Amino acid sequence: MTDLSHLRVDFPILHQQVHGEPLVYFDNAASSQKPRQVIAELTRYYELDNANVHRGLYELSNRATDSFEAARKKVACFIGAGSADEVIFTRGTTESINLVAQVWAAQFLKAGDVILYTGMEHHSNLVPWQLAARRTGAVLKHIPVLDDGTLDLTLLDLLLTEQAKLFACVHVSNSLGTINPVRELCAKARALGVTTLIDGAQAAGHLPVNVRDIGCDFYAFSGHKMCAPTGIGVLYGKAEVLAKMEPWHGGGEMIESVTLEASTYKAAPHRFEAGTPDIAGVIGLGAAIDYLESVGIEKIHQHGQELTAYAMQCLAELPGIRLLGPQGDRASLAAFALACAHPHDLVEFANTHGLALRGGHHCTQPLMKRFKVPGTSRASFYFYNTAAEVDRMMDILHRAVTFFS
Amino acid sequence: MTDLSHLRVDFPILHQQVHGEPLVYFDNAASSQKPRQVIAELTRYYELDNANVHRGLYELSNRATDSFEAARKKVACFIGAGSADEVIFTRGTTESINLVAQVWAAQFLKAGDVILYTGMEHHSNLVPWQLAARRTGAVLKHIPVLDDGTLDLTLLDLLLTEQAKLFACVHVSNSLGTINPVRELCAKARALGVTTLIDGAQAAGHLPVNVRDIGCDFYAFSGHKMCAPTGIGVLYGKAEVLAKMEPWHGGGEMIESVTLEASTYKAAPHRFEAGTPDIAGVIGLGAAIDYLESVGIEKIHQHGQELTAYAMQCLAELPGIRLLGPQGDRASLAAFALACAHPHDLVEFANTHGLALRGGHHCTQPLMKRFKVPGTSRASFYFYNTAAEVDRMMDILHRAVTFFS
Amino acid sequence: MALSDDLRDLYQQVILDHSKSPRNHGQLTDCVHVHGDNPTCGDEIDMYVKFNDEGGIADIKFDGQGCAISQASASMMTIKVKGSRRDKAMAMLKDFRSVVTGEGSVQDEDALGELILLEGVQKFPQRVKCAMLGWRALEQAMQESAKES
Amino acid sequence: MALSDDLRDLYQQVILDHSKSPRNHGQLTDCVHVHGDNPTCGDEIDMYVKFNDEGGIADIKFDGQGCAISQASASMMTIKVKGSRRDKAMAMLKDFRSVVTGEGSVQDEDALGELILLEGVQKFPQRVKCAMLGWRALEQAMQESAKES
Ligand SMILES: Cc1ncc(COP(=O)(O)O)c(C=O)c1O
Ligand SMILES: Cc1ncc(COP(=O)(O)O)c(C=O)c1O
Repeated sequence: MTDLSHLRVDFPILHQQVHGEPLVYFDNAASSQKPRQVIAELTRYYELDNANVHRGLYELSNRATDSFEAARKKVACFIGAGSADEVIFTRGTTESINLVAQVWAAQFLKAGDVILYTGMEHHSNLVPWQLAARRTGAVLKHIPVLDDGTLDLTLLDLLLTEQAKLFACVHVSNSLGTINPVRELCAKARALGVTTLIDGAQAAGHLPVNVRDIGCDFYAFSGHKMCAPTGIGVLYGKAEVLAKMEPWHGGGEMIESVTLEASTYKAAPHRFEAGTPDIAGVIGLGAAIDYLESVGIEKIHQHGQELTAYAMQCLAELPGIRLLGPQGDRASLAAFALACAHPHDLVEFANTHGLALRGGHHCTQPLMKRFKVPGTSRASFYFYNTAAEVDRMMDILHRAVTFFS
Repeated sequence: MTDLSHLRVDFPILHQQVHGEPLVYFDNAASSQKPRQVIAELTRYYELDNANVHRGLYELSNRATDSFEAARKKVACFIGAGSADEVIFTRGTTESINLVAQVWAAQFLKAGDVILYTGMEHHSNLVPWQLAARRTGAVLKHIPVLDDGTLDLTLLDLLLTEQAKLFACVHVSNSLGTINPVRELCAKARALGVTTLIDGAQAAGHLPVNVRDIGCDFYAFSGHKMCAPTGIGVLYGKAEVLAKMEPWHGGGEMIESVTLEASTYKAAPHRFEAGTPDIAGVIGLGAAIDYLESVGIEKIHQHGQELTAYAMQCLAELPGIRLLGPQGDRASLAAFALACAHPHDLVEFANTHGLALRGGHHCTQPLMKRFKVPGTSRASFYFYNTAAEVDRMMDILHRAVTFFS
Repeated sequence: MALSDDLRDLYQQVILDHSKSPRNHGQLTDCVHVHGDNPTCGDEIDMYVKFNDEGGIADIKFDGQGCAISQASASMMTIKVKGSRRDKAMAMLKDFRSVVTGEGSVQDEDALGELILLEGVQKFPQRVKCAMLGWRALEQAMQESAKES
Repeated sequence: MALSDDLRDLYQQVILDHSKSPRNHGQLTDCVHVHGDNPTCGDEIDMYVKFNDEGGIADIKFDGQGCAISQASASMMTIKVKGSRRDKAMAMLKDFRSVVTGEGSVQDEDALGELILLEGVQKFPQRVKCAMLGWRALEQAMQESAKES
């Protein structure tokens, strides 16, 4: 199995005891840990370069602006964007999607238009569209999820039609681990003139992402799930699409000229970045990308697949377990329900042994209803996790089964 | 003069040479520097506690959630809010104002209603209302600025009437240093049933702020201007007002229940905080407040006033200088125009001597037009600045006058 | 290892037993029906309460899904409040809240009976809302019946 | 101290002189008028250009406010381009951009004359847009005149 355990020295947080036992952090789908390289870059920035960007003519501001815009270029490279101008900084996936669901939807959706999403979307890729539908009179439809945790593509021709003006789809499901065929879906959408938004929260930093290869109009992701600081994320938007969009927030940095009555605005990406940005967050995201690229995204992906395959195989032996999501190609998480214990009880038990699992609906309530479970327990991995940690998890879960039975 | 120079050891960034001379950082109104206590708290958080908040049942997530919500209480205390539920975390002042200009305005403004602001607003408190006016048909009016840099309150009775549904006003002007009588203005607005928003970007962390004493409905400010990390800010909203407001962004954390068709939402503040928040930013803001309170806001304010008075007195002796803003009670910044040099040339000159000044319109283009200047040069101070630094500035400015004359 | 002991306290046999075989489980008709949920966890409860003319609790059943704590708490509660006068039920609600939060003082410990076993929740503040789920639904049902009459 | 030397280079006497007494300052009527600005700085320029029948620059004046670099650059530019053929002016624009950015090679240094003095801008990348402000306005004016004819 691909072994990346030598990288654990880069993650100070992993080397602690929780309730007297070594921490096993298996909640990476909620948020990843940060390597010392990223933490050090934040410190370096605040101790040496900190200043507001874009408007200064002095040394610190020039340095801050250079690092800030260099990070934008790194992001563009990282996701294969055509240009750094296609990279808009946001707080995270949720804000990225809301930007599109507010600005783009208000301009281009009208009553009766269809917004198509899927039955496995995160609340962050559902609720913004529900709000947009309420404002515009657009109609919501969704592609259902099959029992094996993949999309029911037999219904695609029926649902993805010219009436659909927007198609929003998660790249990797945070509740099932499904990797959706976004390239094929976007190709079909594009042929019909349907605008596409891909929620890449669980994909970026976990598997190779190339937005031009995927062919989407928008791609959203969060830094905090890929080794970057909290509070920073990205909306990629295709240049032609961004060029047609009205401003979102008004304020400093996004204007060209302002009078007391009216204003004119810059072009993308600055048009969509009103106010002082999260400068340290952006620079930290750049450092995280440097780190991930030094490890290698392909290697990270391979490690995740192998570790998950191993975990799935171990978990399958637990009495009364039901594993959710597809069997074959999948992302690095395992979600399950145990007959003897509700997820909350299980997660509470795990915590007393230093194991961090997540239990609940994982912000996918409709999916929980679909699978008729009140919630699931989820172990989600990143490259610093090891097979030995999976073994520890299994030991703890076996004890939990005894405890609750 | 109040001397707080012993605090300079807390600010690593200040102890560096720029172009061979010691850095003098006088661009605090754009962004403040960060004490090692705040930087250390970020590191501590990432090295020990980092996890997503609110949804975990394990140790790290509990710790992160506790620190996160403790910071909300600190903010509430810091600004005298009635409850922590009145504190919404945003990216900064700009996002805070846009939240109100989108949600509140969409619900409560109709065509013909007046939005009243002032002639000294930052673009961030102008453009959002211009966009809101375009959407709702509301009409924009403003209170003009007098030659001495104060508001022309003789026009108040004419402008602040029942027709005005919203009054937006800057607490402390970033271009003039004016401290507006927000308490009196809000009292008058309240008597007429006019909703009030105060832009506190330059006030919070610089002078004592008590939102209940001010009596405003909304108060917006940025962490990065008061020793906190970049990317975090606050919108205070009065409980009764927030209770009537629709959600803003849709996504995780802000929902109660979600189906594939519709959703219900939590109450404030979580209703307005969709998605993973900037957890480290919030905790860093808490640490910044701890730091500022250990110094004492009263003392910070007094130091600022004294240092500014000294700077104004020195500056007045420069040949061909024009000082902007009020003479008496004012905030800790000095803005001026020199006959012999355009602000950009002056700031460029200053930079070669390690002095960080800002030159330009300071995101207040209408105010520059009002005073018939293309822009100004601005020195803005914080408690770690000293009279000796002002002396260095004067030395450099005198040399600049010689150079450009 | 202290936390493991706390965990054992939290999940005592009686509690696990109630959660696996909840008493008064099911639905009632012609009653006040309240749906309660825990948005963060996805726990849900449906509480069905029949009040008598004095506002006392004539019959009560519940339904739904949730963790052991919420199920056991609701199950034990129904046993204790069935047949209680309104003020008595209100007092128990107040006392029970003190038991699980550790805040305030318990007035009548005897009335709570085995509900006292849920004291272990104090060590797990995140679970207070689980323990209170059924009680909050009952409280709401009592409020609604008061409004109607 | 190297930067102080660079600064002296940037603000040579000739440059300061042009910025204080800009040549061809003022307005023209019956001409192509372009307004240019530097949103970040607040610098503004109004460029007035009269074209002859072949698209050459018959007369040019400018107006506005800005830093020494933008004013001097515009002033020097008007002297050099006045009376130029269209292709010549275009070539100078390209060469001048190379001079201030340090990117690309200068084809005809002689044509630029004292504009070469603005080479010092290379050391101050933030000021490139100042040096180019007038030139961008001229470029736009040429484009508009091309469209019209
Ligand atoms: C008075 C005033 N309002 C609003 C802002 C905008 O703050 P931010 O850029 O942090 O959103 C600033 C700072 O630039 C300011 O000085
Ligand atoms: C698939 C998916 N989409 C969206 C989100 C929302 O991301 P964030 O909370 O960082 O905005 C998440 C993570 O919670 C996710 O897993």
